[in-house]
Amino acid sequence: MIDRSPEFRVKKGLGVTMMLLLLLFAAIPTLWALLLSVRAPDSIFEPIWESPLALTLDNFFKITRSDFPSALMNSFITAGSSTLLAMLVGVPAGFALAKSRVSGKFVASWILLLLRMAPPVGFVIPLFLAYVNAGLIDTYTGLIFAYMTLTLPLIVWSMWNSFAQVPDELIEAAIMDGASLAKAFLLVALPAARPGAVAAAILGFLVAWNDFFYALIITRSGTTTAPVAVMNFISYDSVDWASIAVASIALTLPILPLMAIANRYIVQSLSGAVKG
Amino acid sequence: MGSIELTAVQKSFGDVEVIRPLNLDIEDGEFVVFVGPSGCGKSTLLRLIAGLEDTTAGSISIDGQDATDLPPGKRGLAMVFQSYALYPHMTVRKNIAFPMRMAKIPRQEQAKRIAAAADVLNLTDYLDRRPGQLSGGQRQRVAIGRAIVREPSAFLFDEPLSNLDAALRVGMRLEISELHKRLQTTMIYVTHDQVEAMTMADKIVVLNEGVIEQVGSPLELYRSPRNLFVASFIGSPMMNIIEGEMADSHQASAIGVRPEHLSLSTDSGLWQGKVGVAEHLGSDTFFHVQVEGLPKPLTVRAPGDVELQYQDTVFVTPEKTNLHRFDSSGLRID
Amino acid sequence: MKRLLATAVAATLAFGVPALTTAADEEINVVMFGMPYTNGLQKLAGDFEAETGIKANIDVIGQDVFENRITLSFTGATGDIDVVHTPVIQVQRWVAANWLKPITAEVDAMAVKSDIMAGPLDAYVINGEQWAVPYMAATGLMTYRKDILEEAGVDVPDTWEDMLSVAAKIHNDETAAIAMRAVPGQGFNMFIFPMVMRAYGGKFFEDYTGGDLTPAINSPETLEALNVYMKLLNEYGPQGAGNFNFAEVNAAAQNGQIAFALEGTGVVAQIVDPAKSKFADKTGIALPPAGPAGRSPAIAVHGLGIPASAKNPELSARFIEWAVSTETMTKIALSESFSNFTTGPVAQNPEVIEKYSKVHPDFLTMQADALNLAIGHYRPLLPDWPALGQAIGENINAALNGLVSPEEALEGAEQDMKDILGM
Amino acid sequence: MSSNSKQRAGATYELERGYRRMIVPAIIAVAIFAIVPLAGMLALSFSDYHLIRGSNGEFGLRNFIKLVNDKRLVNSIYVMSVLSLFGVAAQVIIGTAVAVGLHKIVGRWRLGRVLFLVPYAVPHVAVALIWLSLFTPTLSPINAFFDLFGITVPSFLTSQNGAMFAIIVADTWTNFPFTMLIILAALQGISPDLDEAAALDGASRVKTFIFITLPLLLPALLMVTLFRFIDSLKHFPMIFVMTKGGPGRSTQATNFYAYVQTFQNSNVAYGAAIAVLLFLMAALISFYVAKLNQRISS
Repeated sequence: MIDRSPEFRVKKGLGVTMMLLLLLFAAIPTLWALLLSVRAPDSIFEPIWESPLALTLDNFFKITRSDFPSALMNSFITAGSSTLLAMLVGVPAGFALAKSRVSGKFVASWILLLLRMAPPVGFVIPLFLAYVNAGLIDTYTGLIFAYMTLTLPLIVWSMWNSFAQVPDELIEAAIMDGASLAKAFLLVALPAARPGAVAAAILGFLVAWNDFFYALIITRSGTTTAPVAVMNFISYDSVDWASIAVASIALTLPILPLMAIANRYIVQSLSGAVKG
Repeated sequence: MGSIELTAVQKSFGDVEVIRPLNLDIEDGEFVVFVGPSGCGKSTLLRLIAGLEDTTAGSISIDGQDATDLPPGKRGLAMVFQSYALYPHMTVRKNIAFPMRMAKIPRQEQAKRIAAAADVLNLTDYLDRRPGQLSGGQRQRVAIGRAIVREPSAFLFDEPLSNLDAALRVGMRLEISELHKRLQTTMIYVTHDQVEAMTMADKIVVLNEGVIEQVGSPLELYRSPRNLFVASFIGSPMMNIIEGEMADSHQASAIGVRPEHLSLSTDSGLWQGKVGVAEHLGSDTFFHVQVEGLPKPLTVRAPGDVELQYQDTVFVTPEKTNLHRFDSSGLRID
Repeated sequence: MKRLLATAVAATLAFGVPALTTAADEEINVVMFGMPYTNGLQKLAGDFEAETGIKANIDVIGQDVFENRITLSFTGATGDIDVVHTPVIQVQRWVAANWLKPITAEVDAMAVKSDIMAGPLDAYVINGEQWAVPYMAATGLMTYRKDILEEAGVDVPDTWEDMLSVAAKIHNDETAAIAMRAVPGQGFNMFIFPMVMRAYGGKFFEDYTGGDLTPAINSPETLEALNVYMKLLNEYGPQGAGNFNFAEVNAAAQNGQIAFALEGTGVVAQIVDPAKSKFADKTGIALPPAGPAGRSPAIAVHGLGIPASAKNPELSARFIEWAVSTETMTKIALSESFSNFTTGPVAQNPEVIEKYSKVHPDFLTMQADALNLAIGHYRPLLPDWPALGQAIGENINAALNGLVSPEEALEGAEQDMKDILGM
Repeated sequence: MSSNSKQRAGATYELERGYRRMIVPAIIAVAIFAIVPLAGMLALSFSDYHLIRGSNGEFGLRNFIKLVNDKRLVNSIYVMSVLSLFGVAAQVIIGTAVAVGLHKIVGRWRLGRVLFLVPYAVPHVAVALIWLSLFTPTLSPINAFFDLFGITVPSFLTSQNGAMFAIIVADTWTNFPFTMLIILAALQGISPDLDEAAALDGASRVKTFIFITLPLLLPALLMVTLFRFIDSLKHFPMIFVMTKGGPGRSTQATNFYAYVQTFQNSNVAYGAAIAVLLFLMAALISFYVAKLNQRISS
């Protein structure tokens, strides 16, 4: 199968060129943001070749003095907690949907998809009013619960897929061995579906981390999250590009190691999901 | 202990009746094999006994106690699955210990039983490996080990050898038979392979389309199959079934004769035919003989050293005493 | 499993508790959107607490974010805001919706009242009641590149006609002639475009001051103005001018990519600030060009009001009094780039005068001139203005980018106005 | 099944009861956190609630009748369709190309996979701001770079198609990695034997890809396309930050239009009616996705 013909080399060269172009597409905005973050404010939009040395780390120090770090913390707390809660509720539900014989599974899958699609513009106002009455505005609790509408459908759906790949016989064996359903779930099914669980948790965390709309509506200064705080750099008469770039980097950095470590799991769990 | 009694057990999935109402007694210590073609309901029947499926009607009792609605974990049965269903993230030791852990058996006792089981099953060297690092036969033994340590009142085997290659299968067959001899515990064994059934069973249950066609010892089934289905299912190669005039002459709608009960001669006999394909097994040779007036060739066993050429004319004679007669509904006429 | 769940829920609820109990007695929450004054005020919160013992949580958020939050806070009457940033352009709408508390008596009792410029203060009087206190009045000014005009041998254009001819002379690939806000929005293109429109005699309504609110934007005067605005941006504007907002105008001016910018004083202050722009020393300031109907600089007044749902109106009033006091304003004028204060005596402070003369010698006087020329209802003060401004802005922007003809745009704008007003 | 057997607690009763108990918390959570606001949205859509004028307490179909004659709604649906169709197509094509490239050309290049994942990790607001600056000719380094060679990159944000293109580019940039991940996963699930078999049969690599690999990827491609399509209906931050719906109203996708009606025009009830319409569309699409999923997985 080793092909060394000139024709093959040309094709391979074309392929590599295409990949490099795609990498360029993926990298340019990232590099641009990195560049913006270290340029001095008075030359921020000058072409880099005109003042290559006008670099500074001030933008990074400046942002540590703003509200952004605490917003970043809020993002961690809310995205993390809602992912945790949604995992606690959603993983058993995904397991049960994959393995039980309850009726209405089709409807369940429909509802899960629908919740992912539902336009938030429509129901933020009712949600907001409900939160006002419940005293949940600008609380972690309120935001965590709101994020569960994002994370829970995703986690149930992907865990449903992951558990569907765990052979039924494995659960039955555990049951025959005298395990209760809870033990069969915790000791047998869950470890077998671990890649799927890791992937679901990360994807869940990402959607909550990425949210803009819910945080915009139901938080105030106390619990506002980083994506909303980024908007604070756009003020009445100026846009603080450098801070926005730094903030974007700060928002991306925590996700990147997660991605790097876990993309194997994500691929593993998704590959099952799409093989069906 | 380990007697199981099924009374009028029936199972439907939606509108499809998978098991028609049936009765079955399994004595303590028996080795019972459920055999039948795929889709006959044998696995479903096993799962009903295990409690993994609800019965639609009827009752199941284990050791004289009603167990119809007892959850699987409380029936005192152990099951070995077709795919072995080993827990992939646990070592062999932990796999075997799992049922004992669930039963809260003291650790010392667990270790003792694991050692004993590993010894019997030649697994001692593999106790700290994971299932993924074992061969098919070793995995099979781990699955059996996991069943043994529970000391169940009966073992349920669901086509346990179907994932092994032919040579291993014969070996494992013997091991399981030996295990049964040693433990003297009831075993229910599901297979579609009648050879397995014949070689292992004390009692064979032949199932077809959710109905028990016949229950009996291997020799009973071999000697007096109750109907055409059993007749043709049990025995290898298959019994020759002859319909039409030749059957009429025996006052039956069909007659059956096994290949080993036909004698072959080059000069005289009851039926004349031509030699077709020959299968040489060494000890025996099976000839396919196309008898005039029959739609299908007959399979005839001959001693290993018979030399016949393709298209030679031969004569075939059935042994009168081993002729099976069936009526128009397929039932045996004695 | 169950225990784990219960613990998680308890932990989550515990997070909520501190935030639920923030409303202490001597504490107020102030919400404002980001601009120099509010940033400066935020830094002075400690002073207020030291003076009065009241803790002020001053929250400065993005403008886009602000509007959604305020709207919903008021709708839900959450009572979580004690003092709110009140743009004059919103006050009518908020009053109509009963979201604000009338504060006539409170303002009358303030010693600082007589020092506050009368125009901006009156802008917050509706139905005979005072609804907010102004702290700044931004206006519109023009910046120009002295070097470019000199080189071309032309004078600073005084009228839009002049501007058209000057632009034609100086426009080139390197430096475009002019940039103005173009993205649709009542605070974006509808902050700038009316400067052209009113100079040509265009108006929003038949007779706003006389009370006849029949939409009249589809007039020959407005059409002429729109054509000028379009010609300037499309023929003499930088590439992509049709999607510029203040940030892009600001960046283009600071990078020397344009000769003229017509902007609010907040942006103008940055364009002429040597600390921020390399071209500051070559940049001059002028009043926006005039037209057949005179000159009409933009005006945007911002103030502080008290939401109807506020729990401690007395504390809120004390905060406002402190925030617009000459001392506080002076401090902010010195610490931030904040020149458009509305408390008169600040302008007499020698340090303040010195500071802004350094930024640009003409800056303060120009600003004062522009403010004198500006009419209070530059953008109509109506409850429906945000919706009207959005709709008109969308039509103007559509014409600018060639989606519709100018005639169609104005017709569309007028129809939209009628729809919104239910006519 | 007799009524008697229905009441009987069978052998699997305990198990199934256990399963149901595992689902119940999720149902409760969904009901509280999703169904309640959805019901509120529905109620609002029939009301006459206006942020400024309040409500006269009238309920009726008025908003929906108005919807039928609303030209801006038609425009918004057009914009949404263009953004979704072209955006999803671009994401699927680029994502697949990258996945195939990583799989076939560069082999097990782990760092490459991570590099291509970066855009997925950037929050949408930041994505929109970064691309806004890249699409603004006076700010963009791309324009500056081409200016060096005397080439003028056109400005995109001042025409409807250009602005939609810009939004699609930003959306594609941040979302193609999702497609890439799923296709990569599917590719790894395809046995290399098939490629070799095809090569032995004399098929070229391109033909192998088209006739062997692509059909095997089809279920994955279909799923990812539909999933991305579902999400793309919620377009908001890109428009909100990059164009504010402009030029004119030409990039007001339906979701953004609902936002404009609700917040800018204070017409909460009408905004809710638009949201209900979107929701019904979502329900229809998700029904087919669920059906498809059922087919693929069985």
